[in-house]
Amino acid sequence: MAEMMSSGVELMFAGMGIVFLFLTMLVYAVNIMSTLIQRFFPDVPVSGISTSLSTGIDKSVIAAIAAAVHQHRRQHK
Amino acid sequence: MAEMMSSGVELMFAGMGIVFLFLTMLVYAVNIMSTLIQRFFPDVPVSGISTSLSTGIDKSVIAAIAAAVHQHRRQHK
Amino acid sequence: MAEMMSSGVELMFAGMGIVFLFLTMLVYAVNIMSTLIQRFFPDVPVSGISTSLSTGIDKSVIAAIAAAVHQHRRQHK
Amino acid sequence: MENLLSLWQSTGLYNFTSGQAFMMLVGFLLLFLAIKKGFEPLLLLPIGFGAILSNIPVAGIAEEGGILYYLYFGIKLGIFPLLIFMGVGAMTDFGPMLANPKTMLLGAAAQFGIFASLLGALALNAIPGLEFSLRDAAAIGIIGGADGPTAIYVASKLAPDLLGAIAVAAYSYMALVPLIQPPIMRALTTEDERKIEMQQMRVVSRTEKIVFPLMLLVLSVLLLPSATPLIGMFALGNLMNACGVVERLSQTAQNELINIVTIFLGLSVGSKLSAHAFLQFQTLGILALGAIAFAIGTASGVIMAKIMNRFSDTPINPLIGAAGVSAVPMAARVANKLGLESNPHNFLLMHAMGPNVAGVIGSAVAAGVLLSLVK
Amino acid sequence: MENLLSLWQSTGLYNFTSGQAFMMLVGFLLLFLAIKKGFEPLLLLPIGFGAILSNIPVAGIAEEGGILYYLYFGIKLGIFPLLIFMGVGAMTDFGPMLANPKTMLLGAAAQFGIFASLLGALALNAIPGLEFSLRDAAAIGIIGGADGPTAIYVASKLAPDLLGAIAVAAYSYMALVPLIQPPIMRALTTEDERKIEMQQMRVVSRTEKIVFPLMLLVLSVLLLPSATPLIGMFALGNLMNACGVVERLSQTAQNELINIVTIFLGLSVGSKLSAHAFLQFQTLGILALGAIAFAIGTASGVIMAKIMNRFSDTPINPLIGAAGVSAVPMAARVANKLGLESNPHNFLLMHAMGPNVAGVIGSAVAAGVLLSLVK
Amino acid sequence: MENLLSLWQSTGLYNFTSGQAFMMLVGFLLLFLAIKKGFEPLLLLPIGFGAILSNIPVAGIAEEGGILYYLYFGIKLGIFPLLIFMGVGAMTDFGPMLANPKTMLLGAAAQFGIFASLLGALALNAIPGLEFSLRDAAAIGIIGGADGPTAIYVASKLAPDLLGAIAVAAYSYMALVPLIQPPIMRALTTEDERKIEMQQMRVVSRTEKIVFPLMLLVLSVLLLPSATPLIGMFALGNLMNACGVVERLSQTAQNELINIVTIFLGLSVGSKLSAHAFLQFQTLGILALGAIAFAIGTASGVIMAKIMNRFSDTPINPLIGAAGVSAVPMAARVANKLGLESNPHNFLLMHAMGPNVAGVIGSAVAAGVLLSLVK
Ligand code: NA
Ligand code: NA
Ligand code: NA
Repeated sequence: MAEMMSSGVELMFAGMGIVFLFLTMLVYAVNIMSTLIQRFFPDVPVSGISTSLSTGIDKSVIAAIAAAVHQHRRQHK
Repeated sequence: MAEMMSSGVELMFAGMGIVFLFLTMLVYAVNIMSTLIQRFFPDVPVSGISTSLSTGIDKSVIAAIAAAVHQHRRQHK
Repeated sequence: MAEMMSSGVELMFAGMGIVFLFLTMLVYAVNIMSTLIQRFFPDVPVSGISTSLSTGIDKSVIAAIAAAVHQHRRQHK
Repeated sequence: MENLLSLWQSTGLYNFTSGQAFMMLVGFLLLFLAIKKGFEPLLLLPIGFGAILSNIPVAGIAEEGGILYYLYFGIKLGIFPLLIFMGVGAMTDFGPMLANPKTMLLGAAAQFGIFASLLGALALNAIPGLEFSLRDAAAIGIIGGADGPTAIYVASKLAPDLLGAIAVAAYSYMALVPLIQPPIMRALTTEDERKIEMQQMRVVSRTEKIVFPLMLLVLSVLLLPSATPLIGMFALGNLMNACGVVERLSQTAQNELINIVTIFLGLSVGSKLSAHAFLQFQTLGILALGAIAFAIGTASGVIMAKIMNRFSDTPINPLIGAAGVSAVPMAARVANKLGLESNPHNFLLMHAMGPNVAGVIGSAVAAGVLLSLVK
Repeated sequence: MENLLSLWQSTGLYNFTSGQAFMMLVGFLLLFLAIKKGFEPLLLLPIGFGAILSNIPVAGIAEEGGILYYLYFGIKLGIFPLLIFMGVGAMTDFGPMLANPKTMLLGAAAQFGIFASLLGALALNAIPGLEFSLRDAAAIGIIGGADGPTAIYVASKLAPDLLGAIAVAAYSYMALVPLIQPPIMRALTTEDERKIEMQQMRVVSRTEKIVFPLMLLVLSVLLLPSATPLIGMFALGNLMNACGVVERLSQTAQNELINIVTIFLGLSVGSKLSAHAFLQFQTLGILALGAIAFAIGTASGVIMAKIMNRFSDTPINPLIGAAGVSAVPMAARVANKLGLESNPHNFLLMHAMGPNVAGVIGSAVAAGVLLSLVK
Repeated sequence: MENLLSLWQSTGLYNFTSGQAFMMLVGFLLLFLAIKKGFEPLLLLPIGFGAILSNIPVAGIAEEGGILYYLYFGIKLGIFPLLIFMGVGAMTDFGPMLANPKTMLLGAAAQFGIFASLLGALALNAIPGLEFSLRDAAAIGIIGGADGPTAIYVASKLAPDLLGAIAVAAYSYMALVPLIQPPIMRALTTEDERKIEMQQMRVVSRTEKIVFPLMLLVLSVLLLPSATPLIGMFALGNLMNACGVVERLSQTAQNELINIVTIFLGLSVGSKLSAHAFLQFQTLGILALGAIAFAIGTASGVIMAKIMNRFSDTPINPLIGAAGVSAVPMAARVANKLGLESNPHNFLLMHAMGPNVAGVIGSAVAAGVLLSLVK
């Protein structure tokens, strides 16, 4: 049983080691990625936010409703 | 063949017997259950029925629409 | 290899032959079907097109919404 | 040239057997009934299409390597009918039944159709050329349960060869309920009886609706475990809907999941409509017995209601007894329609829904009896 | 210590083979094409992801015990492509084709791409290192059908080893239709031909739309049973949509069911993008032949339209011939776009939808021929 | 008479064993917790129902021929938990985590609960009658990951016999997060620490959200391939949602598909709640260790945040450390609630979502370590 406990302790160190190694590397990778993307591939600001605010429903919802209506019409005409 | 018919008749009595036994017991069980529940666990009357009547659409529908709109916005912002 | 090529050429003729035979027969069949149906089983013109045009949403959409609302009410009352 | 010959020898025209041709016609007839006559289209359309696909010569769509062969495992292993039953459970509202529990007995009486046609099937063995085993007879009788998934589940266990004919008979007669039932109901009731108005129903609380499916399951566990696959999945669906906390599971069970399984189930049932199994004299026997089963079940329900009126103060309109066969909700609508004919202010629909859903339970119980006693 | 060593020996870094690394890059390329370039993302995204997952060292996601191994059975047994085809059938409107049936012949002509590239594959055997069997060649040719599920279905039956490359080529070229077709269409038509306006289409009745899929199935049963798994499931989906009585099944077939199967199908196809099977000289051959197949199919459709104009009074704009390859609806949109360039009032979209959906039938027929004649 | 006897001998009453009766009570308890107490009803309701169904005497619903027997293959082959994980991935927004990546370390620290309870399980072997192998201990430890599909996936691979108890413990403790965590969080933090306001988060671009799941997958491929089935399916779901071009697949993955699989997974997990496997002294050990695992994970996350504050200028409110256990989104809500108690203007919810979703990654990584090192 002592042997199993020592396996367990070893597993704990290996496990927490890997978990921290993994997530630490992920932190660095994310930082690098975000820097690169913000510099070289900045998102084009989305127009139409004003529409969204003014109507309370954004374009995609309207598009979805329109598509649904069109779909229904097509099928029932 | 006569033997099979007699098996069939026996099956009929057993079957209808069980069906009636089952549903009769269910009737009694339901009566007891309903009495107990109405006495000890009466449902709290649902407020908001007036809302439902006045607007023609109940709150859950509004909630569902709101969630859908929010979902769309979140995904398309 | 020459043998395989000749199998391939044969396959090509058989294949394009069948494809054209199939679709030519389908053309004739459709022509006959359409003639028969237009003569003997003409569709009853759908009323309610005006409704659809005037409201911008056809009946089936309204029915679907009504059903959804009803469904919600039933489940949440 | 060789290619052309081999092509011709691979055409359907060259390979058709008369049995296959006839079964394809049966498939087209089912499509016609489903689409033009509105006979249970959700099931009969895929069943009819499955019948056509599985009888195409050469293609082997219902043989190993074909899609219908693999889909059929869903029936063979009993999975599809149980998933459908779960979805039906989620769509069922036990409210009207709980408001007036004694109407459940109507749903018990109507199951007499099952056992009467079981006896009928055995009696038909007197006709030379017909040989129904007890298992066959039980599977045929279950048509009288007027419940599709139950019939398919029982037939797949007791008489898989008859599955196609039994499923077709069950769904066809369910679609014919508005034709089969009214004459029987009129013959067995007086105008005064049909005019009976029933008491306003009480409101059933949410807690009762949550507890009921569990109580139903427990009773079935104690009395009749062989019915618990059916009643258990039904109760699960019903509980998911009633409890209100797993709304998304309940919605999926009664929409997308049941739709997907219905397509697969219908096609698989259709794949059992082979000439070999269907073009038998016994199929005519099955169709005849199915009609008798529905008729006897209807009559039993009506008569039971009249008997109950002898012993009870609160009167029951005997028309709702006919709804005890299940065939939800057509049978209840038929009762409502006949009630309105006699008394334009008499809305029986909700009162008939009680025996109607009790009929579903009743036929699941009868199925359990058959599965446990018929070896 | 031992643990650390064993951990290091279980890392991907330690176990990577160059082939796996390269195939993962192919997977990422597919993701890039799907997401950034909009190449058939519904299929190429899961395919690309499947390629990455199945090439991860040690993990064995595409080997027994891994999820992709089990999902692949859906392709191996032919179930996934047929369910997709059912969904596509439910989404297809045959109205424009029924309004002008003779344009179906354009959908026949465009299948020449299939057989031309089949011959091309056999001819490539002259190159040392390339050895395509007749089965391989047939599976490669079907890329020219410009129809994903048909290509996957045929490849899974005739040449499962090439499945990955064939599916990738098929979907990639479908996405490239707006680039591949226009130069060919311009080269083969005069400005005047591209200006041809076509007659207003008649309205097609619901009955015709219901009868058509059944007629299509019957013709396929009589002539070419080997095409009936494909055409049958397509007709089933189309009938479910057209008949209007099983709306909930039709909706599920063209939404949730096809979505679920698309995810599974894409991942399974991707799992066949192993270094062993893909990093072969022959893959380049497949990609080259696929492009040729699309080009020849496009040209055949256009030329067929010009031939038909010689023998007919009602003129056909030859641009819609290019839509005969299928690749619904991109090919029809390309025809519409080129028509508008020559004549801003000339809307060809609906006219092109006829040959477009006829092309789907045409390639299913061609698939049937290949499946029945290539042993 | 014989029939009556045989019927009686086939009743549940006649055949009940005390173990089955007790396990059915456990099932009802789970239903009660799910419906009345709102404990993770989406999972615990089907699990509880599965427990009832599988313990019905005679019926054999979880044995060969019964539906639960076949559904369990979805877990045995590892398919169901991975599909759930894909759906969860599609529902996960990594935005808050990407806006403040260093909070991922909190999600790493909280996994200490996994390994502490693994050691605890081994230590319990000192008690006579308890014998946990290393595989058992690892499967028990994963409860501390506070992630249902991960726990089920690992348990099904390492200790299928304990699957039922482990899944029940995992989901129960997740539901108990609002009770388990607050006392620990209060004990380990000062009022001033709980008042710490965190910086406004930056907006994360769509491109970052698309690249992240791929980067996560690559890292996992390089370092820990054994975690790639879990992380891969999670990344696939997340990518489908983030990329925006396969909206219909993403919607299906996070709605109908996950709902269907949840019903099946829950029932199958419940079918492992047999008296034989559950009514063991060791089940009490598992429940105790699970609670300890959650407590230690919570404490580790909070302490890690306090350590990070020593070495960093931008302060972290240590309450969000507790969210590192995962249990999305309850743990983040708990952090938010405690923050508001100390400072009514301090909304920590979004800040806590970072460590919360990092905790999901962390426990998948820990699962990979266990799967690769525990033989
Ligand atoms: Na019934
Ligand atoms: Na084509
Ligand atoms: Na975790």
